[in-house]
Amino acid sequence: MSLIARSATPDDVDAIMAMAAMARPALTNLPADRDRLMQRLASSQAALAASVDRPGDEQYVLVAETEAGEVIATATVKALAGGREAYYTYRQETLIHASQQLDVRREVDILSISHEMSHASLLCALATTDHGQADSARRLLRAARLALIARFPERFAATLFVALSGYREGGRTPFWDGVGRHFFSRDFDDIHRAASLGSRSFIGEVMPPFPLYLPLLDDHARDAIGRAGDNHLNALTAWQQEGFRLSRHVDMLDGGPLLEASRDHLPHGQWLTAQIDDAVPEGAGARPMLIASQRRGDFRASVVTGCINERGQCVMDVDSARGLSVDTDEPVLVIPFDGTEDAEDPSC
Amino acid sequence: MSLIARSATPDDVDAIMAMAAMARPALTNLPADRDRLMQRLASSQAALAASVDRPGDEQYVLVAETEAGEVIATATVKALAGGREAYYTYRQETLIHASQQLDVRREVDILSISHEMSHASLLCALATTDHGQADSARRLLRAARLALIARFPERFAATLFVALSGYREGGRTPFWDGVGRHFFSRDFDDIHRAASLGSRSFIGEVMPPFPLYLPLLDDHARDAIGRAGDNHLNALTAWQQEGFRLSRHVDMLDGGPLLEASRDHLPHGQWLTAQIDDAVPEGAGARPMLIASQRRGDFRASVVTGCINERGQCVMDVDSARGLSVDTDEPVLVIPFDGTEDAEDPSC
Amino acid sequence: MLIRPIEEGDIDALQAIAVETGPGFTSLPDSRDFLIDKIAHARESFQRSHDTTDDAPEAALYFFVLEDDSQPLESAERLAGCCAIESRVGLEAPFYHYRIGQLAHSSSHLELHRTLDTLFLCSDHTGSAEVCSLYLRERWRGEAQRPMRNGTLLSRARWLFMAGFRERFPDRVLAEMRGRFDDDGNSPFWEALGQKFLPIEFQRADHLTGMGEKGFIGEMMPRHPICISFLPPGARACIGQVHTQTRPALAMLNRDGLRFEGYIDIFDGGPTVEAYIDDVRSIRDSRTARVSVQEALSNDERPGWLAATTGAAVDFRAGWVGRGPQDDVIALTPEEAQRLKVDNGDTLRLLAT
Amino acid sequence: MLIRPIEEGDIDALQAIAVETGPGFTSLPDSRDFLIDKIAHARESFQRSHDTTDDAPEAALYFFVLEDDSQPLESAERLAGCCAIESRVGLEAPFYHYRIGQLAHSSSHLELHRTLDTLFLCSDHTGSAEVCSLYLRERWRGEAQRPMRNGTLLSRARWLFMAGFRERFPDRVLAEMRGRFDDDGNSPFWEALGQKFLPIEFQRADHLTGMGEKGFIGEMMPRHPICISFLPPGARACIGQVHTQTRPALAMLNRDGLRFEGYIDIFDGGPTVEAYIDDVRSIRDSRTARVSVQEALSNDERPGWLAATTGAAVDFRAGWVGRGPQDDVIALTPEEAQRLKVDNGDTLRLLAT
Repeated sequence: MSLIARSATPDDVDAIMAMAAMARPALTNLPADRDRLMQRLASSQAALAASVDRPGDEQYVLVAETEAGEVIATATVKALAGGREAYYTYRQETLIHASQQLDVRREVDILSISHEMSHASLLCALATTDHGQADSARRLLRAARLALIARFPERFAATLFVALSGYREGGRTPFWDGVGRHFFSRDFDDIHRAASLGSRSFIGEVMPPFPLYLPLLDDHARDAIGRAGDNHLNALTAWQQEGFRLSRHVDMLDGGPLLEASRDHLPHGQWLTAQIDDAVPEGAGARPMLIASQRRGDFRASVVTGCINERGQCVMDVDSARGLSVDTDEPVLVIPFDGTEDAEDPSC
Repeated sequence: MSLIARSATPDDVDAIMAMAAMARPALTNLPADRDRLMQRLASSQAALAASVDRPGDEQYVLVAETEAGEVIATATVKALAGGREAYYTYRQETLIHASQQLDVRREVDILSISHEMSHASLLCALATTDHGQADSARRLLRAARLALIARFPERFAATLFVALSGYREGGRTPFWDGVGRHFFSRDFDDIHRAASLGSRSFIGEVMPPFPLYLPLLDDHARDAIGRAGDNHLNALTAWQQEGFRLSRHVDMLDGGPLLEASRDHLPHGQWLTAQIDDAVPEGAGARPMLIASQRRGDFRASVVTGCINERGQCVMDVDSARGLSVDTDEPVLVIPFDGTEDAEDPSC
Repeated sequence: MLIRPIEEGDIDALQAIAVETGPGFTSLPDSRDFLIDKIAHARESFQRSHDTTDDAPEAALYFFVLEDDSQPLESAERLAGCCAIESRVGLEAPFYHYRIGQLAHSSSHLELHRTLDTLFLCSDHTGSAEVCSLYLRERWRGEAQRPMRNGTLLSRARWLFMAGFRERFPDRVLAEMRGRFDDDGNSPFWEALGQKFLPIEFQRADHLTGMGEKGFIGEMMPRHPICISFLPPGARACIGQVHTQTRPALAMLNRDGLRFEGYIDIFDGGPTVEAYIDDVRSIRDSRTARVSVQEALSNDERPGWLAATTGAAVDFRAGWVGRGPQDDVIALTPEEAQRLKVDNGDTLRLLAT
Repeated sequence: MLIRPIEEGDIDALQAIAVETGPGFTSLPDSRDFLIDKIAHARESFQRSHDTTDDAPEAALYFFVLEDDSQPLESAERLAGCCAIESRVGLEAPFYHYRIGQLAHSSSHLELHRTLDTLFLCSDHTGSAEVCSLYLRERWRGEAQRPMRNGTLLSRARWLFMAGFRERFPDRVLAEMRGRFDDDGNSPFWEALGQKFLPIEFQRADHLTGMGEKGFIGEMMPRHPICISFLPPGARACIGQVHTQTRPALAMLNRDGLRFEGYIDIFDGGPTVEAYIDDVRSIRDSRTARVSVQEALSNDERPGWLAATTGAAVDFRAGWVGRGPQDDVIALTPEEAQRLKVDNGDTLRLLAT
């Protein structure tokens, strides 16, 4: 057993700071700001320890740790994307313009400001070091966040989403150049930075309340609507494999797509009791499975090779059990894991 | 076997005219206008006979016929609610108004004009005579329309919906009084009549393009949003039992709710071959099932008591087979039918 | 030269003008039925009696012709031009403009405070009066004809009519100016906006609007506001700007106090200029005087005084007179009096111009 | 009585006025720091030199006081009132109004054609000048004081300043009028609209706006248009209507040509009146004359001529003089000349009122 995903603690701040500082482009949801990170880690820890029966302001930070105890990746789930504020997106809609007089009917595409996603849970802020296991860590954290949600469904919203960075070209952001620039009269990186330092609600204050007509946008901006940046195409595929699909929403700043999934349509996993052996018997159905522990205040998940025995117990080896802080006869959440290897696989 | 649902033909025009004229309140989608009905019946017949691979302007009219050959109910499915025009609704949305300066956050409910439902299939225009079997006919036609969709999924949209009449009180329509009246300066029945005679696209032309703020509506109008009329509560329950759920859309004129379902989440049924016996063996799993025939141009469905034999054939008696125009070894679509009796059960 | 209400007998001459103006002059399409209806509507408007206590005057069309009384009677060549006043636009068919508005948007978080120029599709001028349909035929234009000041007569006579029949008009008046076109005769504003939403050519859109068939605008044009900065520079440069040929007309209206207040044509972006009727200089500065017909009067060097009758609207006449009033008396030659159909003791409304 | 720019030494008197006016007079909160800043801003504005070639003047605050020079020097009782001009509103904080617009909506199918009156949240007046903060203290009001015409002096002196320093102002000027309140002091317009969206009392909203802290408006008030017919009759009846006590001020502005053009206050629905500065009657009709100081002049029966200095803005003085000019010369008594700090040969701007 190699990598463990676990809930982060304030002790992880230095490792996370380093990853935030390294992320290129900077992550909107992971500012390289020590005070804010400390705050976030403390709040994540407190939220896991508390009894929470519906989603609120909580955010849950996970890290991936190597066998050697090195933290090489982190990711976050916000229980509500909006939290106390609004999470604004552009929703793609179609208006119908029809004239009896001219006997024509046209479909006119628009982007209209939406707050809908405020009430959904947001999976965000995935960052890694350049450790050799970074790709595996990303895959693990993607699955581990879903396991966290399966473990505590009541803490999350019915809809989950991830936002992929939008399309860029030669250092420009065509969607921004065609849309946001008109309203903000600053450059993209400026506003992106402002958005990462706390509230994004200014976006809704500054953008006009009425919809944008696509026929009035320049071609570059229009083509960038809902298009993921080239280095996010793998993430797009990976999320689609997890059951996420393209939503009608795009990011208001860079036009990047939002992928959504219904919490209750994701694999729920099975609660089984752990059975710890020196080694998992070869053959007998041994396969990679994502196992999450159930201890309050210390969420752990890992992909381990295990099997389910004839008594319906989940059999794992001693190392795995130690990594997961699991004792024999303790319940664990077991989710099938498809271990296909991806190519390079950035953020989200 | 008693009632048969079948695709209507122009010969049914008198029976349907009589039902349309009797319907109280008048049905928006079933005008008591002989020429229009003739047109619709011809177009329905042509659509069923044609080869159609995606939803378009088609509408399919069904009738329910007694054993004595009396037509006692009718209902329609429009392949696309919008057809060549737009189907306008109000969508319930929530805006978030937040002020850092005042340190408050408010959710403000609005109704915003939507054309989304134009692209969905609409189940509508259910009417009956006062025949003693009218309630059964309504149940049959509700199920038969879903069977029609299961029989020809490629002819219908991914989303299906029904619109229930809105709340009325002492002859008034509170939603209309608080909203539409301001824009149309006519009375509800006038506009309702205009909407039933052809295009409803004037609704989108006349209603202003921007959203309505619920805090500015009077209480009666606000309370009527998404509330079905008292005599439609049974229909609401019945559709919910069929797997439909309340959508965020309401009718722009009376505020009545739209119920929606995903075509692919409804029971698809099973194609089995028919086995015709003098009588269905008692015991051996005999139960009510909705059986639909597969002959092009003549859709028929009925609730018959049948069973599935050990060879996987659908066994029915001679009368049922005759009613369904089914021969031995011909494929039929078999859908489980829950025969619970409803109380009075009007339109839709 | 004299201005008078159009008459049924002017139909041939009017149609000749319609042919001459071509499709660009949308209010006079070459359609005999349409023109007959127009004349009938105008006659009915002039003949209508008016209760001066009415709060809101009815919609009427006051359509005038410029008659060259030096030409033989019955000659189609007597009609030198035309002009009109719609007393209340938008009551029978929607009257659309884009209004340029400023939206504030600010964020304390970003220390950003700006306003955003925006086009709103509106009908704010519903109920206003409009001066329109001014056309002077070729033969009466040009350098040689300049001393006749026919264009001024056509344009300003309307103000004297409005001053004399003030109760027939609302508070405000507007004029729509043709917008800027490029050297190929295309409107960059149309290409950037109208064309994106309408499946028809500019000329057809303009024509339908001229015929009062404007339903398609509400049906097809965007009903939500549009940020001006999203339009390409060429289209932005058209906003509120007039066609080169329209500059003299605009200058004349500006001198009368009509101003651009941020309303533009939805197709070509040309400006609407407008004023309170009581503020229009030609109306404010006009005065009345009694007629005294005299032989052997001297004329001013150039036509400087406009005179208009003050009797029944249907008998309205306006034209140049050779001199101004003295002590509330205006001396006319017998020829001038005959042209205006006035006699000693009648009252004329006069404007120095 | 004389009008002059406020000075640093006026702070005590100004605060006394702020206490006297109470919270309803939002531009003068009882906050010494705020008032000190206000005076500093005004001093800086008066002292600023102005390049007359500037297209767009900077935002400035011209704050004046009415001084009773019959009172002992250094007495706080010398200050009888105040008034101000903001040269360009909305440049530093958003300036919001509701604009009443007409939307056409029609359907050929229904043979329906109507317009819909709608409120748009806008900032169309960004960059305009505003006359504001007019207050006359109790002691200088009322029947006994009427012959002094102190209110007229306060209000109209501003037009003479604007006429004299025209290059410091943009094209348009506006004044905001207090809206209609019911007998219990509540605003039906606020209750039907603002209160539904803002979690604060009218007074606090009004106060924050007075302090220039208007971010909350864009954040909390509806940003989409509102159909007027959805408001209850009591609120509709407030639209564009003024408070009883504001009627005389409105009448005075109307006489100067300021008109209601469909812009109302977003909280109480009171009207904004506005005009092109060059059209304001007091500005258009004012004229200049040279000073000739003479002993033993007779006075008109009531103050009918306003006089203002034309030197440096910071030395501006205005007051009544006892008679009008003759042949471009205005004869002043030594006392009048001293009050205005002018001497023989100086130029004054005069207005008959």
